Amino acid sequence: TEEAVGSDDTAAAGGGDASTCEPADVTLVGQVRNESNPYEASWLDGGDAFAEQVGLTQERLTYDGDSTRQQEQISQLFAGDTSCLVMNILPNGDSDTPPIVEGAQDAGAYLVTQWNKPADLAVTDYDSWLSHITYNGVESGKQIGDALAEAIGGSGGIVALQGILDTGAAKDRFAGLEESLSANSDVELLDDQTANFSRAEALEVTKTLLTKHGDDIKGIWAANDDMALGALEALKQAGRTDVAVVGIDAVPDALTAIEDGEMTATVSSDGPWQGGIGLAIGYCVATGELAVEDIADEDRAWYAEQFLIEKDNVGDFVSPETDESDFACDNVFSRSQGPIS
Amino acid sequence: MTLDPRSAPDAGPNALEVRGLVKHYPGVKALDGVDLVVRRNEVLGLAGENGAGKSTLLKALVGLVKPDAGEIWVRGEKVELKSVVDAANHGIGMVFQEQSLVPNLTAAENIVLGSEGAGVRRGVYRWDTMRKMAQEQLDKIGSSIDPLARTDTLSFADRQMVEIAKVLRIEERTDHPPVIILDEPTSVLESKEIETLFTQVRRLREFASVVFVSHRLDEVLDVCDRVSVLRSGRSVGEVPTEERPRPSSTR
Amino acid sequence: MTLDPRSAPDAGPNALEVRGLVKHYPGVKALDGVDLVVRRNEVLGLAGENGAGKSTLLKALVGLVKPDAGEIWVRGEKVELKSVVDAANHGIGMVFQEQSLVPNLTAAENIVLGSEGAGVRRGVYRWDTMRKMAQEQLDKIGSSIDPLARTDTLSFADRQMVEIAKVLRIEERTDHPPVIILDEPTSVLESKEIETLFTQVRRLREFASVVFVSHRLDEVLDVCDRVSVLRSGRSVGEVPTEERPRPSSTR
Amino acid sequence: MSLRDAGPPIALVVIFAVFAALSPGFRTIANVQNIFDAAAVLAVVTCGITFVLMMGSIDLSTPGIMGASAITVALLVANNRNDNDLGLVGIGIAVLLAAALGCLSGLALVVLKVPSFMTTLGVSAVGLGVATLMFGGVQPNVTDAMLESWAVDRFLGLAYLTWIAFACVLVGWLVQRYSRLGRYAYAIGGAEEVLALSGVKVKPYKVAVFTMAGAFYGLGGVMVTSQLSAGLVQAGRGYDFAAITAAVVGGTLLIGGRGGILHSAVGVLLVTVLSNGLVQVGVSPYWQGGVQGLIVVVAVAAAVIPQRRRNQVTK
Amino acid sequence: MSLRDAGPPIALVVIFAVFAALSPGFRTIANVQNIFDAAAVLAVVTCGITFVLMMGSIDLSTPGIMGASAITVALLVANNRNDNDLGLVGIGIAVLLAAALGCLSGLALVVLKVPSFMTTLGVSAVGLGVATLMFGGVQPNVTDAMLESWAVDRFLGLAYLTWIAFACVLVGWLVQRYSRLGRYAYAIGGAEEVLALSGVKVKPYKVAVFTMAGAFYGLGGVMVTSQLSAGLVQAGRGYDFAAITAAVVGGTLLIGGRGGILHSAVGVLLVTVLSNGLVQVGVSPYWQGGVQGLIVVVAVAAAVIPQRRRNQVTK
Ligand SMILES: Nc1ncnc2c1ncn2[C@@H]1O[C@H](COP(=O)(O)OP(=O)(O)OP(=O)(O)O)[C@@H](O)[C@H]1O
Ligand SMILES: Nc1ncnc2c1ncn2[C@@H]1O[C@H](COP(=O)(O)OP(=O)(O)OP(=O)(O)O)[C@@H](O)[C@H]1O
Ligand SMILES: O[C@@H]1[C@@H](O)[C@H](O)OC[C@H]1O
Ligand SMILES: [Mg+2]
Ligand SMILES: [Mg+2]
Repeated sequence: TEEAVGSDDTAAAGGGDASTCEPADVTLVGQVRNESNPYEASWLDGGDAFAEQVGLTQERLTYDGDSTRQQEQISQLFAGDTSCLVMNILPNGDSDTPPIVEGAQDAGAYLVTQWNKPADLAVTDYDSWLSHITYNGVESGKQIGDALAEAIGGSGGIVALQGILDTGAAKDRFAGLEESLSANSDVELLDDQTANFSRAEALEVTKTLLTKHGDDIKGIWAANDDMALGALEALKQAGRTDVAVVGIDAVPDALTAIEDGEMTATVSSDGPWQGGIGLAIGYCVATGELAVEDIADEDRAWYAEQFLIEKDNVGDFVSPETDESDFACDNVFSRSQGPIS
Repeated sequence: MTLDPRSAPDAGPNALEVRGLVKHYPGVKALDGVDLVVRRNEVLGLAGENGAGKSTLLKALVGLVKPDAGEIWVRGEKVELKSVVDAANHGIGMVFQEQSLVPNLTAAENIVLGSEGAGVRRGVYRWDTMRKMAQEQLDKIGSSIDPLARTDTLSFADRQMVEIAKVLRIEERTDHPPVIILDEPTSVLESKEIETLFTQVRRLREFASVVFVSHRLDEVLDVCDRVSVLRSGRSVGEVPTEERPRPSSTR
Repeated sequence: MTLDPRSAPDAGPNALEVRGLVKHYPGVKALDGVDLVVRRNEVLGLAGENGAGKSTLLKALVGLVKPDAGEIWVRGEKVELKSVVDAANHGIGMVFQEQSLVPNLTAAENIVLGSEGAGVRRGVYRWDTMRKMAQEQLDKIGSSIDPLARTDTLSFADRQMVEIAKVLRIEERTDHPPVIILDEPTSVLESKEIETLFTQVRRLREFASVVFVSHRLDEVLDVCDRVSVLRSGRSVGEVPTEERPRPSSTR
Repeated sequence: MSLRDAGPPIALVVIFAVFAALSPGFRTIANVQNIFDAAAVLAVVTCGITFVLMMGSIDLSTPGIMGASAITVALLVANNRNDNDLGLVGIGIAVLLAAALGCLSGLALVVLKVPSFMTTLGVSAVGLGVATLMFGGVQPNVTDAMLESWAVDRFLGLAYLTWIAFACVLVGWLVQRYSRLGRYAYAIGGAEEVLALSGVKVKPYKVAVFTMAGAFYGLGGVMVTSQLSAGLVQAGRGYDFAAITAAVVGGTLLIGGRGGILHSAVGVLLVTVLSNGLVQVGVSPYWQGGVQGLIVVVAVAAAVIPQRRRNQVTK
Repeated sequence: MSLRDAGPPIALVVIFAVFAALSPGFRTIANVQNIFDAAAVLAVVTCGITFVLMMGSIDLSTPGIMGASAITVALLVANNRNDNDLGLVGIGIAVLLAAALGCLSGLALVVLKVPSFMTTLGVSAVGLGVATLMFGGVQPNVTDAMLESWAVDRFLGLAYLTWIAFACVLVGWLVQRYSRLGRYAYAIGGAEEVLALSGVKVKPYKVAVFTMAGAFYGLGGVMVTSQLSAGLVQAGRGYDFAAITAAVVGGTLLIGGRGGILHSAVGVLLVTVLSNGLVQVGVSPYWQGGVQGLIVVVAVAAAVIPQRRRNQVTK
């Protein structure tokens, strides 16, 4: 069914050049899991910033990590007026993406998704689904793995805190760590446990690992910053100051910790930018400033630029302001690091 | 089947015989060597003051109480009754002092519960058959309740009828008339209902032996062929009702 | 306080008077205009066959049953009893046919439950005081159980004692002797325990009026000053025990 | 249907009417179809849990069983992880596995005599563990045309999955009304000891009820997989509470012996209408959780008013 | 302590001994301290839920109440979001808010007569909603020296938080043993109707128990905030089941009237030893959930063997 809808239905879908919207008629929607997650909240704030830039407001939706609720919210959006609907969506998991995409295609809405997408689902088969953006998890896992190896002087024991085991992000990042380990043969992975991306769980698990491996632990690799921060608390409580900690996401608390020298490194995934960029791409297409056909195939599904943040460059990231020029229609793909392989 | 020489009467062995039954509870000797004979197709009254051990004796007869000593013989055969189902398989059934029906099932289901026979085929209910089976039992005791009524919508008296109808079904399990035990069946009934019950008990005699327990002397005398008296866990006498003088009561 | 001319005896009003009490249940007239007089410091027996309405009458006296018609007078004052607490505040308490103790509390707690007085200060238990309070009640009835034993570890008879001790505490609430009602207190007791109970009931008379219900005639005659007889929800007579011939019983 | 049973349907009608009055978007045919489609999985899961609740037990194994079944079916029908293409047989195996897990709950209950609260929590953990192991780091995406079509294709305006849910409710109702299993489950909730007195061995029926419930959850897991075109370990997340809530809202008590499939179906619709309506009416997502919680509490309150005493056992 | 109560402590000793035999790391003093520290929050939360379970009710409001309290305290003591610096007063306010939420559960239970299963689920949603609103997108980080020190500073080898947990268990035990509230809660679980017959108005005590439980959860939320140096909406995630599991494992029944604080404390240690031991022994993270579920079921089975009949009510 995808092919049929994807190629022939352009007029009805409204994604083509035939229909353009007045800027004032555009509806902007940002949807993430939780307002209670700092990273995701900052994403919605970025969306608000972009909306303000073009004189609109963004509808903020959250679905509490509940796939069913996400689908329900979206199908209700589609039940309303969709001709100038622009959506910047964080699907709960890979499998939540296809129904959203199909729905957008049928409704003729303008959709950008981030983070999660089944590998075999091609954005270029659709014209309402404008773009999919993610970060290269293997790369980030490897980058912080290397930074950790360097921080402990190239040799010694580390432990890994994995994310929710059944997510692609957790798996890719751990694969990156394994790549890094094979390059740094003197670094030994003493143990790996899951703390489910959670700060509180990371605190408990780390405490236990600290008693289990004691001074053999020179570094802690965490699959996100929340867990890294939990690990830092555990170290603080154990009175250990000799252990390097790395994470991913560049949440504000992690940046502060890097500034203070408590944490070694993180990788930026720029929430405010992510919240704005999806709406920007959709807005540009909806208002006719950008045509789907003109978007290069490699910009339909791409890795966004990410930076390893360490003490020497943390200052550049501390207050992540959105930059208006990032969202200019001729500049929306400027952070691409190439197509998703 | 062992014939017991001691009891052998004219018409074959007694329906039920109890010999020297003993049951201790912590601190109480509830049964202290009771003997009891239930003849075929008779209504036997069981009298005795509160705590005399009547209920305990009857519970032993339906496998609810394991006696510490003594023997139970059913139609000349010594038996060990380990459960209500055991007792039912030997043709002994009891209507309890407290009711034992499933409140949220229909009367019909309660009557056939545990021996649904043709009422359930391969796990599937055949409500029609079940209704008929229940109706049959209810007809026997002359009750006119709707077999498909939920039990908890019935009056207390009607529920009592359902209990009796249910117990009567144990005759399906044996090829001889059953022994039906009624423990103080009238204590919660009104006089009109008691009359109905008596009529039914007299009718029961035709196809069952009945053991009937009551505090009310007039009742026992009215409906029973003989009365056995228990005191402090012992049998203290067995009197055919004709020979017994009508004592005054609190009435 | 209204003095009632009809009943006025020498020593002030009766402890309790019931006039024309009526109670309908669906299909039954449980009470059909009962009259009853309980004098001060007497033990009144209440007799009557099963279903005569004894329990219903008594429940009305402790506010558990709301009568459809009729009056209840306590020491010459007409009262309306809406709850057990109401009744207790008028000095009427009852030991129930089914037990009503909290199994996982101690005997002492059960005895003082709901009127802990000095046993609880500002929400904090003073176990010593509570034990003493309970001990006092138990002493009155001559029971020697440990007040701090968990109730569900006690024997049935001991639990009965706890119930009586608990009811006796209502005398704390009034400035006159209470009316204590015992509904078939012996039905679950052994004879030794019954003896103890009788001694206690006789002792109770010194500081309370007692209404005593039992099926067993000898009991009633033994312990009561008078016997009131109920039948089908009506009073059918009131006999001082001396004048009453000893009837034969099933014993 | 007695007055006592009329509470939840009345509440459903009232809530529906209120939302319809407040929101034009709510009262469209498309949205009503949407509500039915959204209710499908919950309805199937609730069918299973209703029998368990009817017996007076509780079941928290739903997330684990659904997760295990979701991953299993995704790996057995045509998918991107392996060359399996078992189609309906794969679905059958997934449901069987789910039934086996349910059976495990039941066995632990009757053999170890552990309360169902614990056994089912344990089985849920086991199910999630099994699912995570099978998941192995790569999301299995379903390419099986039939399974995909269930969520997409429509008959009389409703998705196939919705018709499956109707079929399950019907089957559940037949089981409850006409099978020994269903009647005994009901009786166990009413007076378990009487069954034993009557010579009925209740244990096998308890195990059978948990097994059947497992099968329903398994089918629910398959349905989620069809909706998402992928097998997720988290496929059953939240369905434990959602299903218990729906059943209770519909009038099935947590002490057993009352309620049933039709009650639960009404409860499912009530809960679904509620979450749909709140979005349609435009209640802020900040408030939705709280508002929904409150309305459910009020709805239950309305439903239990005629049966206060009995509802108190899980007090 | 009767034989019946000896099951869980024996299970604790056995499990401890097994892990100690298997893992040298497990049997170090540092790890035992670690276990106590790790048990602290759960112990406090379980203190609260134990009284609720003792009454025969259930409480699922923990996540919401803990979340609300965590955010509240983080915003009231010295923090990076505002200029508040209320110190102990801030902690007191957070606990009071939590108590108020607990009170709400109790009121809904006795006024609306909705089963506690539903009211507490509703209150949890409300608590999470309130927490999310206060959270407002920016993690409040705690800079209050005292609150931070609770998690870090040690006395006799144990963190202050652990001593707070000991204090809570002691207070809980005193309440259970010496207060009318505690004894009545116990009695309500034993025979609620007898209390009413004796003229005790049980409703205020039910409300008070839920209120007290709320306060314990609130303190738990404060403790999590101290440990993480930050107020998280998710602070209470999973503590509802964890606490009920711990209480049940320790021998507190879901039908009320049995068990108590000391039982629950043993249950908390059992559960904590288990999750610590599995990591120490080196069980793969993929297996841990399932293995833990199984061991808990077996532990409960061992614990309930001496009290089979009574444990069956939530069958
Ligand atoms: N389960 C039990 N545990 C302990 N003692 C018991 C038990 N059942 C009965 N008893 C005691 O055994 C004795 C006989 O009781 P039983 O119930 O058999 O008497 P009964 O003749 O049926 O009396 P009633 O006329 O009151 O029904 C009594 O002393 C009673 O207290
Ligand atoms: N709650 C009730 N609902 C309906 N009918 C009742 C109820 N309680 C008692 N009855 C009926 O009222 C009548 C009187 O019962 P009551 O219990 O007062 O008699 P009783 O003299 O105490 O009998 P017993 O000697 O068996 O204890 C009986 O016909 C009984 O069935
Ligand atoms: O917090 C997590 C974040 O770090 C990662 O990027 O994706 C999964 C999230 O839950
Ligand atoms: Mg008896
Ligand atoms: Mg009576």
